[in-house]
Amino acid sequence: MSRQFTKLAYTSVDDFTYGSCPNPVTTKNGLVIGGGLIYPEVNFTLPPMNIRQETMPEVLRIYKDIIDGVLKKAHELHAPGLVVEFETLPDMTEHPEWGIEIHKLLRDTMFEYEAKYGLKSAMRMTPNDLREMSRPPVMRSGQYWEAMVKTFEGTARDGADILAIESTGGKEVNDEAIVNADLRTSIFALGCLASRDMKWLWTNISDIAKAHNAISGGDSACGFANTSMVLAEQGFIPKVYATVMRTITTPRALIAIENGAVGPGKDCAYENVYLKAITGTPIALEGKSAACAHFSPIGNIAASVADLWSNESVQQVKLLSGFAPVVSTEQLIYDCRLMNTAANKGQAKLMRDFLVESDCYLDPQAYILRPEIAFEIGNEIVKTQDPFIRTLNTAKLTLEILQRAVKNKELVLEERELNWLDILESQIEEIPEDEEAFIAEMKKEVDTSKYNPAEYGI
Amino acid sequence: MSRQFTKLAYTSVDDFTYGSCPNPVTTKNGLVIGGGLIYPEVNFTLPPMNIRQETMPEVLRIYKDIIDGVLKKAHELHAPGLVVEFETLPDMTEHPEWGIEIHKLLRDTMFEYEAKYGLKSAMRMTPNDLREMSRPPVMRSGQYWEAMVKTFEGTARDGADILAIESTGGKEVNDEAIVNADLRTSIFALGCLASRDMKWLWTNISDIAKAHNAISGGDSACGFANTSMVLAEQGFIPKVYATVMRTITTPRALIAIENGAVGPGKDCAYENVYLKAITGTPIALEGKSAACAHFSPIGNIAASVADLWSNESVQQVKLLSGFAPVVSTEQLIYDCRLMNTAANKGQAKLMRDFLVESDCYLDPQAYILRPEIAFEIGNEIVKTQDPFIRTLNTAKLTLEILQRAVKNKELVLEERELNWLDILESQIEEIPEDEEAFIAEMKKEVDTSKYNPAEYGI
Amino acid sequence: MDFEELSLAVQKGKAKQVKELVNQGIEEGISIEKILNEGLISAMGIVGDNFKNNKIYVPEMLVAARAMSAGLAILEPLLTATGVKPIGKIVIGTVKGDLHDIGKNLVAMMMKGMGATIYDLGIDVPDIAFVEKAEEVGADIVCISALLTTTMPAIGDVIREFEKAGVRDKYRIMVGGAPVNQAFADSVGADAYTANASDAAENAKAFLLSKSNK
Amino acid sequence: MDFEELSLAVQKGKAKQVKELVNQGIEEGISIEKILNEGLISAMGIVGDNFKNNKIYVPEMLVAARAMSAGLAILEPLLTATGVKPIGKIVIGTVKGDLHDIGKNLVAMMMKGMGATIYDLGIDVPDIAFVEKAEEVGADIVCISALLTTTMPAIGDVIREFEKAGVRDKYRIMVGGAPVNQAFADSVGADAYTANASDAAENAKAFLLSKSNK
Ligand SMILES: [Zn+2]
Ligand SMILES: [Zn+2]
Ligand SMILES: [Zn+2]
Repeated sequence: MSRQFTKLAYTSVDDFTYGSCPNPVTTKNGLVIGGGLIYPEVNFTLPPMNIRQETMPEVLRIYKDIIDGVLKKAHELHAPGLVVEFETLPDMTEHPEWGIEIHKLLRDTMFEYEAKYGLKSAMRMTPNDLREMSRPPVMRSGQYWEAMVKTFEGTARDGADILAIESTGGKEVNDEAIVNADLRTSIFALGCLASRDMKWLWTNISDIAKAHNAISGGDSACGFANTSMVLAEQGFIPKVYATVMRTITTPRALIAIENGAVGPGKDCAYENVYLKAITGTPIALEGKSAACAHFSPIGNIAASVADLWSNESVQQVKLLSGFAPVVSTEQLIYDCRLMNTAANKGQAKLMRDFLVESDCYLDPQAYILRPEIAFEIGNEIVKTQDPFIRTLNTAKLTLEILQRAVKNKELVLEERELNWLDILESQIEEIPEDEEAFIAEMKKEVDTSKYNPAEYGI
Repeated sequence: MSRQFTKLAYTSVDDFTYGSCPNPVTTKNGLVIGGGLIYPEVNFTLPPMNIRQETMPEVLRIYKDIIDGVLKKAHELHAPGLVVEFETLPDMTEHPEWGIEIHKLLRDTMFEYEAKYGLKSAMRMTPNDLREMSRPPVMRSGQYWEAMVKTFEGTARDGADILAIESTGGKEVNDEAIVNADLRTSIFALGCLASRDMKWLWTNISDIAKAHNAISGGDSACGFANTSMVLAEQGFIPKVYATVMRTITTPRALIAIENGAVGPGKDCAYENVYLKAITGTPIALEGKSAACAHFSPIGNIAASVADLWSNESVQQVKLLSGFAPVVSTEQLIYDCRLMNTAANKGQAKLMRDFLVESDCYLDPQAYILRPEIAFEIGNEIVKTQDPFIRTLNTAKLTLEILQRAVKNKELVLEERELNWLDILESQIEEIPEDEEAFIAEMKKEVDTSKYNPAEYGI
Repeated sequence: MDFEELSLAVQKGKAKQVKELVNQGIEEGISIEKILNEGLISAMGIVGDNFKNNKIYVPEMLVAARAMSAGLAILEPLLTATGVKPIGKIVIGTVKGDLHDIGKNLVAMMMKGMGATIYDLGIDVPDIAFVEKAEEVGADIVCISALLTTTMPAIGDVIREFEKAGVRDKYRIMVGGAPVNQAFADSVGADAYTANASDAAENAKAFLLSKSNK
Repeated sequence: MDFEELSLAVQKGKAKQVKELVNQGIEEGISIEKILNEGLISAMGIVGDNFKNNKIYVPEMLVAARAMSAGLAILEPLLTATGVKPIGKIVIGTVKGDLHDIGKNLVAMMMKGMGATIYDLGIDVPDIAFVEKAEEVGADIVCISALLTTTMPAIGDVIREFEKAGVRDKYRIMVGGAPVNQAFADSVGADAYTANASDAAENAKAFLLSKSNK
């Protein structure tokens, strides 16, 4: 049964801080995420190599080396808890037995450290979304979907605590929209296509979670908003477009929670800030300590209301001190330790405000993550239950907020950015509020060799 | 003329915080270190490769790539200032023309970014100490010393702002002492040998600085205390030995300041905490954001009274986001931005206390860096002007402080660590307070093929 | 003909106006090559510079590129008829197993903007397809892209296919993508690695110009 | 003879008592080999285990190693006389240009503790010196250490000297040091890479035992 959100989970923005939330999540071994402490979440991947049946022994050895290094460092640094994310690479989901084997190796080692040292940890299992490998994508059937289901089921059976994904519904349409900074098409991709996919997808994921006593975690619009953030950071597309992309992924993500997800939301989903305000579920986020994975203008503010603090991903490469995943582990633990120290002294709000104010006036993508702004956007979203209208109105409100910030001199934007505020506004001002009409218009505009409307039920 | 320190530079431990100090240092282009803001200090090095005349074009290209990436990121992230450290590799000091050429390339690029974007930066020039390459080391003459002088002079002429070094006087005796956790021999190495070398070395470095309008910065006992910290982190030697090594490097380091150094002290010199308390000079330090260079148990507390925040070193290797020096640059900038935000809100002491308390009870090496403890050790040191007595008494006081912390349950140590507190105490209880007598004893004990007493005037 | 007017129309992405002006130039008997070089390619040069100097973003470049393409579509049949060759032919694609195309598309767009003829194989391209297309069209340059560390080794596999076919030295092979670097490019025997799309286009243009000057 | 007493004396680093007990055992006519294996080497095995299990530190190991050496000094002439060979001969050193010896010394100490004869070339060792010493003593294993990224390539140079001398396959070449990893070891053709001193000693011991069983 779907849940509905008609008001925010919080009544005061002062309570909206890191490490705690109204609806914490407890793992089977008692790790309470959002219960008062922020925990490190470590993610890692292979160095450059081919993944084939014959390289699997090498792959397994590398993952064993990684997890041993990560857990040993966490134990040595007295981490009160740890979340480990295993994000598969495409080959490992296409061959579910590989992903399942790697996951078991990781999870079993985590069980060993818990038994031996009392280090409480949880595994976030994130198969990638292979459905986009069909061109146009086949969303609800076929070999790729079946491989994903097998991966979710096998790993949940073997002890995965939290199920997550970076789903790609609508991405096949949005990829070209990103490089064109085409907000109208992005609204179609997120509000009409992705939203329909999320309901179907997360009903299924949540069913798998329930069947195996795992936690239905959350999704990320990584391929939409993070790709935009990275391209903006590289100077390819406007920052204000990336900023709107960040906020308009929220209605899509909310559908996961409406259909069974309970958190913690995934690290690269900065839209988690709005989701936490609306639903009170715990969230993972990434910022300065994920610079190993991507650069960003939101290094500190991203931590301000996080319940898990992540490095996003790093390869098993050697740095002067040791392997990069262990470096990330140490850095995340120190970040969390500092924030927990402040929280234990009753100063979580003050630390949150330091984190917010250090970034929020320097970049529109940081400005939009301010707690007060999160509440403003969250309140706009819960005014209606229609994903398309939520998406459209969030876009309009975001542009309005940015214009207001510039006018109030809270934000200084380059001239080309100011031009794009106007361009983006004009792109969407003629979008009809009737979704059917909008879909009819977009069906004429978007190349149907890129996507199949029937896969989204339109 | 030598300076003397008979009392601390601070009267209140509440004023002892990051980003400010009683005697800030101003570079020629107006960067005020210790004047209210903490700045990032970025250090980097080559990936694995041979350095020969024929590879110099490649070396120069790599350094150019590094500095361009670092400065571009600093500009994009609105860093209010930046210190860049160029630490030579042995070949670059042995061939001074190479180090001088690399430095000029780096410094000129920094000048370009200042002219083009207003990014104020300063160069810390750190030739390595080649004198240990003679066996036993030749400290005051010869080809290695001459190469070091040429490197200092050439780079100071070309605009190096701050001159620094990780000097190795006494290291030839201390290396074996470290693996044996032989505190008695370490006191001889630091209090009797290194101290005599420091006076001579820093008089010379300060003269070169004065002649070229550069800043005589400071030294680091990296090869003594950081090597100990790393070996302790690896489980090779006792943490309590590494803790005492940290504190007893202070009297040696103080001699640099007595003989012309004005700061900022070098990043890997955690003894800077005591130096700042005593002299009021600004300091660089490294911690969690130097995990790329080495792991440590002092990731947050190291920042608590720093004026520059460093990554220690990282190679030009590719991470998922970009090159590692740029990753470090982004992380350091965010760390500094957070700390400066708190300071700008009048909350520097509160943030300092968060940083201190997050680490100080978890490891003896962190405990000993507490501001109150720094004042206690600093006050002990200024009771006398004799480097040997300062070193010996600092060792005794440190062991006493650790015993007290264990007794007061402020620190929990493993049984083997507790055993070593007793062992270390017994190692030094019979050291005579008369330096001549101690030197006579040690001359009989220490293998004279390892060191030449005449090189230290004993 | 006002080349300034044509150039500005390209820069502003006014495809309709570009087509009108190109047709007008043809009617006036202006050299086809001159319309191409001083109107279309010159405009894309300005667009590229504006991007490099942080005055515009990729979307503005794409809009300009589409306008240029509209004009180019009119000119190409006439160029072929008069025997005027493009600056060069470039085959480009993302390796097998890799679905990323944003960076590859940027490179293709910038190389097209400098006057090269682009054969875009798309994403998830089988190793041998690079060889077949290069041979089919008589390419000058082959660009191979990978965005994942796990698909990056496939770049080497593609290069080995060129070697196995005995045609490696017929082509300049350029590589790129997020996990790729100079050391990797060297290790697989690529001719060039560049860190971004602008550098890739400049690198290709320099090569093509020096090739045509032989 | 009480081997337990001798073992404990080694473990506690009581060199004087070790010498006394070894001499006593010799006088009692105990097998030299038995004194070595069940008294000295067995003790160092316990010491190594205590280190691995975080019960003691390297200094305690070094003190024990010195006590063992004191006993070994008495036994070695007698071992030679009776034709008992050590478990193996190992040449070890830090490459040219590198002055770091802490890690190398730890490896040497642990390998000595398992009964091997160690030829320690020290630091800053010329490439050819590794070959000369290995040939001179008829080594089983050559251990090459580098602590700097800039001196690490010298490991490959040393291995090439063995190849040039045509004696590469006579020796098992093990490499290590802070910047070294498995991929680098593979790239220079080393036989083994280990991440720490304990693993190096275990790796060497396994090899030497399997070699002696042939
Ligand atoms: Zn992601
Ligand atoms: Zn250092
Ligand atoms: Zn340093």
